[in-house]
Amino acid sequence: MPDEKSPFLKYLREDRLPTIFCPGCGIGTIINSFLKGVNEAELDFDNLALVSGIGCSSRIPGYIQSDSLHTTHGRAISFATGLKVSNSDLDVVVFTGDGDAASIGGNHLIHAARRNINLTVICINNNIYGMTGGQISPTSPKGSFGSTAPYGTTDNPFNLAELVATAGASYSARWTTLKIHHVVRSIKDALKNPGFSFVEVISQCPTYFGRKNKLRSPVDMISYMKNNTVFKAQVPSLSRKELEGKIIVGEFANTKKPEFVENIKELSKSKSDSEPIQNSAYLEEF
Amino acid sequence: MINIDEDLCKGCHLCVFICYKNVYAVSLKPNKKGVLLPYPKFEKECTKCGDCELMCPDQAIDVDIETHWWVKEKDSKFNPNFNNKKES
Amino acid sequence: MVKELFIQGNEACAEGALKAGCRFFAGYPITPSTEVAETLAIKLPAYKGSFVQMEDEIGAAGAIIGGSWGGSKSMTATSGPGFSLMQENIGYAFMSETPIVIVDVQRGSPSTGQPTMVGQGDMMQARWGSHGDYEPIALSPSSVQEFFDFTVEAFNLAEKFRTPVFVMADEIVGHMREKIIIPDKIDIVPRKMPESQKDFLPFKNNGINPMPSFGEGFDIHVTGLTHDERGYPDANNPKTHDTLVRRLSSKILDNKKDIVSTQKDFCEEADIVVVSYGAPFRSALNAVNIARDDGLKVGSFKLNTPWPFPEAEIREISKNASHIIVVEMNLGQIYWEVERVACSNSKTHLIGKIGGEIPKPNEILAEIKKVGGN
Amino acid sequence: MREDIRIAGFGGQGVILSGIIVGKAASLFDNKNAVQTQSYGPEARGGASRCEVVISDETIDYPKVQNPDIFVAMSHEALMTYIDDLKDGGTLIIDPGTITESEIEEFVKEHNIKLYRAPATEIATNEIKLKIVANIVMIGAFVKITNAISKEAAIKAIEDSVPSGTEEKNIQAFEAGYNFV
Repeated sequence: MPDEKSPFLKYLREDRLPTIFCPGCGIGTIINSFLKGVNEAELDFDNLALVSGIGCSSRIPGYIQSDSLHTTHGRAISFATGLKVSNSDLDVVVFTGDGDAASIGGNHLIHAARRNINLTVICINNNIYGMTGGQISPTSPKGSFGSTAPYGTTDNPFNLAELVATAGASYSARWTTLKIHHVVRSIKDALKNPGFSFVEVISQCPTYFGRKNKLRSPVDMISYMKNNTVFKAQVPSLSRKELEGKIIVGEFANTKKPEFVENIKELSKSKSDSEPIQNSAYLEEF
Repeated sequence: MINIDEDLCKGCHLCVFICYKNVYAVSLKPNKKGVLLPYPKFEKECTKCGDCELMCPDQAIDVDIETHWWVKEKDSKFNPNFNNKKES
Repeated sequence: MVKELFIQGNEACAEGALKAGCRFFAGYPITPSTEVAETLAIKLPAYKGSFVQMEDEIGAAGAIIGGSWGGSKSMTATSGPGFSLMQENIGYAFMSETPIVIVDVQRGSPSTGQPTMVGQGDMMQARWGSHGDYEPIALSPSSVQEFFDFTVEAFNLAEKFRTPVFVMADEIVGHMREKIIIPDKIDIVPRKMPESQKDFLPFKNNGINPMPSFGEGFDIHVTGLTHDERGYPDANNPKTHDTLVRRLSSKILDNKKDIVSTQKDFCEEADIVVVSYGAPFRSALNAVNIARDDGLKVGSFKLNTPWPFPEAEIREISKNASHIIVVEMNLGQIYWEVERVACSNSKTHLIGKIGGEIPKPNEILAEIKKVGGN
Repeated sequence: MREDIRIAGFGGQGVILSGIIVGKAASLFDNKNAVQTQSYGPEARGGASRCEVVISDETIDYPKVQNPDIFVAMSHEALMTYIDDLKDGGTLIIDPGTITESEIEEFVKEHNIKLYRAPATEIATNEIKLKIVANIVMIGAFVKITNAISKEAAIKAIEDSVPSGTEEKNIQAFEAGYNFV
């Protein structure tokens, strides 16, 4: 009885389910939020191109019924840059994790933001390397434990949404998986924003982050999130001590700026009589 | 009506946590996959807000929403591709 | 209209790319390849194409793979250090069967080595640089005209076999200026869009598949993981992996006859054959001509395609030649391939010139006289 | 017949452009073969700059210049750096305004060098009133002295190579060099 199935299933490659994600992993929730966001942004589903790197979150495109490019570790944004420039009609979305985007792929991330290229990057930040077994990531909070930080990490974490905003993105926001409706709205806004858009979703990894940091079940993790989330607007009224260990959510950039691919198109128009030709590889002569 | 797909549910119980009406309860006996399935014990309390459906990481929950829910009502109007995906 | 130009090798490469249908270039500046990027930065907009200067070579390699799936013939150009950085994504391109062209204008190496001087130290990197089993195609031009011609050929081979193709040039060929003739019409291989979306298997186990671009409704999943015929990851299945990787190799090896290209001068009767590729061929040919004037039975054998390695051709040569001299600008890379194939019939010798200058004809002549002293 | 030509000076004199013009003239307009090469790297940015051209009726195999038949020196430093491998009996063209001749007297005598003087910088500064065209003046002198390329081909190559709008000035410079010798 098809009516009794989750409405999201019809956009997934159902023959590949269930997903490889652990029970209670936030990635599945973000898949739903994304599909809802696509719908609310009124995008043509067939026009989506999903790109990802390596890591748990990067498996998302493999489950969504859409053109998808599952690439190398950290490099998804550079593949997406080529894809978008080559065919600017596509709605290119990058799914990435904290390690993928901010560690090995940090350079691509800030440069894509600097260019303000019209990509939507959804970064599922679970503060840990899940696929390789719980090593600390560039966003692991100071003092948190991982398999490579058995005594607690002393590294300072990146503040991704702010980093990307500072690097020049025209849209940047952070939410948690618990704030699903905010995530949906942000994804919608990001998809509609004609520039580089970054949505960071703080997500739960009960298997590794949770187990190593005394938050054993998905529910433990998500209730921790619930109790430690602060809206960006509240920040000025709180003391430094009150803000310690808090997840600050909200929008960090939402502006209009010239967009990279549009500039390339303009250049092409000024030097020839048209925008770059699409699907030129299939032409028999030039 | 709330439906939980037993093949997809991995037993994380986020639905139980997120439901503000406490509709869900957890079964005491594991199913054949070893999962303690949630079930809508107090279904008459359900307001059909759909949060559990949206939250469920494994697309295992279907809340039968006739008017409020986004997919069933709206998609056919403004986004034909979205709706016809599976038929093509 | 046929065009005659007096230009640099790197500029000729860019002209070849445009003529072959390249409409997307992503790159990162590196001596001595930069003129390829500079020329395309000027010209691509007028050819309705796109140019992007990426943040690094890893990004450049990624971008052209993305560009290729976006429906454009895509290229990048680099030199040794950049080529090293690209290797991970080159492996991805092999695994995902993405047609791209990578031009490597080689310089003195290893490491940053000699940025403005010539070398051929990347030949084995082109063969084995990325991890795993794969069969690369590489072309080595030895003149400005060949740099143009081989770039066109590289795009055609890339499309024909759905695979990355390398143009392994060197600083001499990249920087010198010569006359080239650009014909009005050039044979190019267009990409094939699959006919029907229904039941289309983008990675079917039957040689070379047509390639859809993104946005055409094929819902194609492209991954660097071991994948089944649909493209879905199936990394824990030994049989899937075996079938896939063997197919990727055999689609090149089974078509070696169509790919391998060599140039033989006076090889039939030669007792000594000088084997070379790239710029050193010019010195080798000069030396061979002088030696022949002196009455020595010498021939020249040039590898237009160092990869796949022309084994059959070298073996054939070795049947007549008692000596094979390999001239290259490294301490022996292609030499060992020649040795492997020819050792049972001929004695092999290496002139491995490093330091940043191409071997002088005199040096090769001296070696010819030494091995064939009587 | 193969002719190996070397042109050298200091950075900014347009030495490379001179070589390109000579190569272009030979290959595109004189129907010969030509290969032009040059020095790159720190050496090419300031200090001595060097450009070499091989011209031949036949296919050119070895592309580099080993022992030039003709050496055009536009600065003293370049002259002293690159004179050593000039062929015995070869042609040397110098810009006397930039060169201390006494330092090469011995070499010229010993190797039987045909020495020519073309005051390109002086002609460019005084006659054309444009110092930067000294290299083109030098090409004029070079063509007249060596006949390595034809005058017509040289003019076409200059027109094809210099920035548009400056053709006239450059041809004037070429003629001045050509007529001086």
